[in-house]
Amino acid sequence: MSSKGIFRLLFFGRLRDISHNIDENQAIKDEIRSIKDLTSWLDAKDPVLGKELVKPFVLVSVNKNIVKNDYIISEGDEVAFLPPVTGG
Amino acid sequence: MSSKGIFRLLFFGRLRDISHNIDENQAIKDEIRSIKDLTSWLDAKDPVLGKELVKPFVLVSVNKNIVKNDYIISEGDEVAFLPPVTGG
Amino acid sequence: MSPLKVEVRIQSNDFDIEMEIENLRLDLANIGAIVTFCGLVREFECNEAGRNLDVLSKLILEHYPGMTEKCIEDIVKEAANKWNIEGVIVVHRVGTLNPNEKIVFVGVASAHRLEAFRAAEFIMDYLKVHATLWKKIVINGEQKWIEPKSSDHIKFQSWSD
Amino acid sequence: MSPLKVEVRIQSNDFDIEMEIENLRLDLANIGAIVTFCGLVREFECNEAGRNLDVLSKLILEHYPGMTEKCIEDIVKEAANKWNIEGVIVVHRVGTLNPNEKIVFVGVASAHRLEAFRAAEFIMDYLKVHATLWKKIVINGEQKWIEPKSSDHIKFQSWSD
Repeated sequence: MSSKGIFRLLFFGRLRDISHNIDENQAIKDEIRSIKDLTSWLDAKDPVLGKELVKPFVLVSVNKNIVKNDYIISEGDEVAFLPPVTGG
Repeated sequence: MSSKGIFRLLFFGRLRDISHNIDENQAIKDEIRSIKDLTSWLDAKDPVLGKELVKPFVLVSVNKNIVKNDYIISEGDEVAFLPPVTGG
Repeated sequence: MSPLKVEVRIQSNDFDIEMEIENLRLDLANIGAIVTFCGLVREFECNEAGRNLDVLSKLILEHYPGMTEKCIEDIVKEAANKWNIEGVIVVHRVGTLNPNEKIVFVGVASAHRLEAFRAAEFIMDYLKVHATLWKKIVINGEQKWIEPKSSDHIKFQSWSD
Repeated sequence: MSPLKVEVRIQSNDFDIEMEIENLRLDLANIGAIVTFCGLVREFECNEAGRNLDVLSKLILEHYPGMTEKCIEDIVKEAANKWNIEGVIVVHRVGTLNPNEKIVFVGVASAHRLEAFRAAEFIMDYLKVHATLWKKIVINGEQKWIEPKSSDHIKFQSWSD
């Protein structure tokens, strides 16, 4: 497993409550290159969390911009899983 | 000319500016029974004012309720000519 | 359903919107949304084509005491027949106002925002064409009564479409 | 046309609407209309069928610092592309709130009321479904994340119809 840099992994709302065992600093590696890879890796690590991440309306942002599943993570990126918002 | 009681005659907005020579207390008489009579009487007395009173959107109220031209004025009524409103 | 709370005031002095809202909320339960409208004296009066006329120096507002309040209360009741609203405050200033001063305030409290938005807009549209208030402007030392805007009448009509 | 004045603040403390409006009006010329929306913590949370659930004891609001402000600024810019508006202030509170406390404020200043009404409603609708804010309620000592309302998504969609 070759590390290709560290990225930050954040969870908000209900997702944060069930992701306390996931470290905020994660390494880019062969199994974690795209957002899709990251979701699969998290699902393998914690199926309860993994199930929540693929629910409808859960979005992923990188550096505070919404991205698609095929986004390739770079060193220093801030990746966040965002459950459906309920502001206002 | 037999007096059948006194009513109050008010003008608002632009109509007030051109009706200063009209007394606020007026007597109900044979020529002034309905609102229509009153308008005609005012027109005969002051054609400049009379012309303004029949312009579109000029309303007449009696005791603070909008009335039609055929309303018969009673003693003690408060009759008001209301030019188009411009509040807000 | 609780009865509608209505307050209508015609006054010459200014008002504080935070205080009006606190007043509106008093004794009302489970309010989720408050929509307010505040009208201000604009520095330029525009004609119907939208072109700026001269700079305004004063606005003079006149009302028909007793009738104006009644007109506005009727408008508020009509709004309450159309939408679920819990409370309404309308404050309209009269007398001489300078540019940038507040003229009118409408505050609507409701459980939900959609109804508060609709009711506030309806009350303002209705007030513009039905409340016995008259505006005179002072421009270059000359007084001139304002003509009603046809756009206000058209906008008001749209509520019954 | 003057550039749009935009202020977006996420804060835990309360706000004074009169002061927010004065702030909004500062440096803006020829404003004729200010429309504000203020959202409050309701004492009862209703389910989608509109039935009251238990009495709420607390509301906890969480945001994504930096991103939430950016989301709201984007919404305001989109509103300014649709309507002629001169200034917008949005204040959203986060942290722990009690029933009847203010949560959110939207103030829109414009020359004309129609544009201010539309823009304020649009910003609120958009904020409800697009700004990264999450609500948790505390009922009978238990915390529960609030589910998004399908009605909010439907109302938001109606702007593109």
